[in-house]
Amino acid sequence: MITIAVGEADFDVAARLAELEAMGGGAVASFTGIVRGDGGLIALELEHYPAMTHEALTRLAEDAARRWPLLGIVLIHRVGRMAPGERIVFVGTASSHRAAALDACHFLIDWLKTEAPFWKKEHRADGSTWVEARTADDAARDRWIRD
Amino acid sequence: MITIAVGEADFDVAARLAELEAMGGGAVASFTGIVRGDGGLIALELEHYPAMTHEALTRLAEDAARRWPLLGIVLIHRVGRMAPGERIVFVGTASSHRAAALDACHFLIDWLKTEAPFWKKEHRADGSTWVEARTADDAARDRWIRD
Amino acid sequence: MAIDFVYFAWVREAIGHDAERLDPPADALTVAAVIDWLSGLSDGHKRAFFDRSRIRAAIDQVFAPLDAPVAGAREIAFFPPVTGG
Amino acid sequence: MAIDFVYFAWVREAIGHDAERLDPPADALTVAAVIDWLSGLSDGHKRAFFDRSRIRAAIDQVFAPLDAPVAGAREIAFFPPVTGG
Repeated sequence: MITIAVGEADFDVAARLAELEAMGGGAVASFTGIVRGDGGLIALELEHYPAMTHEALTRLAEDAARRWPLLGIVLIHRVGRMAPGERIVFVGTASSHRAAALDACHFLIDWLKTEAPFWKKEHRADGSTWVEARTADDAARDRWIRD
Repeated sequence: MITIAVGEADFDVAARLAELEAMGGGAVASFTGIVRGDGGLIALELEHYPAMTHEALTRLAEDAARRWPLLGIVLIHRVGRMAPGERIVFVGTASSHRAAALDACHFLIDWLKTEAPFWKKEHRADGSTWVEARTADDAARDRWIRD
Repeated sequence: MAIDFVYFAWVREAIGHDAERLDPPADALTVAAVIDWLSGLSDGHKRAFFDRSRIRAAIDQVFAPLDAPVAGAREIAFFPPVTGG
Repeated sequence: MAIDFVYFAWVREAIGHDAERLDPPADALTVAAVIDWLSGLSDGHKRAFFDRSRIRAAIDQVFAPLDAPVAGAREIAFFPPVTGG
């Protein structure tokens, strides 16, 4: 079961985890990303490429499902304007093996950060800036590249 | 913030995640273990060493807090009798760094499986058996041992 | 043949709009060649594509390197390195 | 000096009760020596400790290897390898 959701609304983490817990695997892992209020951040704005996003996230989930024995994958990414403390992104996995659930979850958030068409803009009192991509994120992704 | 809970009651994953999300770190990881109904399992019974359990879990959490920059750790382990589909264990971590949250979560569940005084008994229609420790769990734990 | 160009993030802001249908010259065979041509269209396009190392592209919704051929493309997107998650 | 012994899982089931206060001989200096002495107390104790490789111990609520000294111990626990999580 692959569930992909992209939209402006907040999402119900408990409901998504309950779906994954109900899959019978015994192991559920999750990662949630939340807007940080560092440096006087007022709001974070998430832009995406609507025609591409869903397909890119689906390919990502299918890749994870090929690498690990997973029973369920949930990928949720919000777009639009968010305040500090709001959830941006959720990755959830279910498996019969705890390492598979945890590793796949880690893989998915690492790849999502570098391979899905989202862009963040930070709004502060003194202006707005687009977030620069981090080489550390590329390095985190490359850790998963196999020969 | 370290939260340890051991008891017979089920726990509220959403409430625990909300606490971790509220810590301002931006990254929350979780692992939930659920009773599997494999091989006609009717119930799983969890015994523990009450005088030792809380302290063992606290030491485990403190060890994780030394290894990774964590803002919050939640460890919940149920004891008593549970049916397939019920939650047994929950590990949650909050950090400013997604890798720290995810790695610490993985570390905590690996160590909890081999270093905390819990014992599982499986009840089936044809009798009851104590679960044998798995060498794979020891290997998963040893992955985290540093010189 | 006309191609739908779509722009995101500061590429979009520099160009001043989020999409346009244009007909690049027949000798613009790669993404990079198309960028060269687009850069001449306006000051905004020039600014958007000034630092090529910060430009990423997708052809028909699939990431493509700048040396990818554009033959047959219906939609080409330009944007900075992604920063989601 | 009297020590509180506590048992868990199949160790407890084999012995037939979950705790007992006993006074091991002064020459039982290690966990292993205490196990040798306990094994002679009853058929249940003998069964519980028959396969030493499957026995784990804790002294005063801290895991201890079988060659650990027991001097000063107030509580010694015996149990199989843990299987929580």
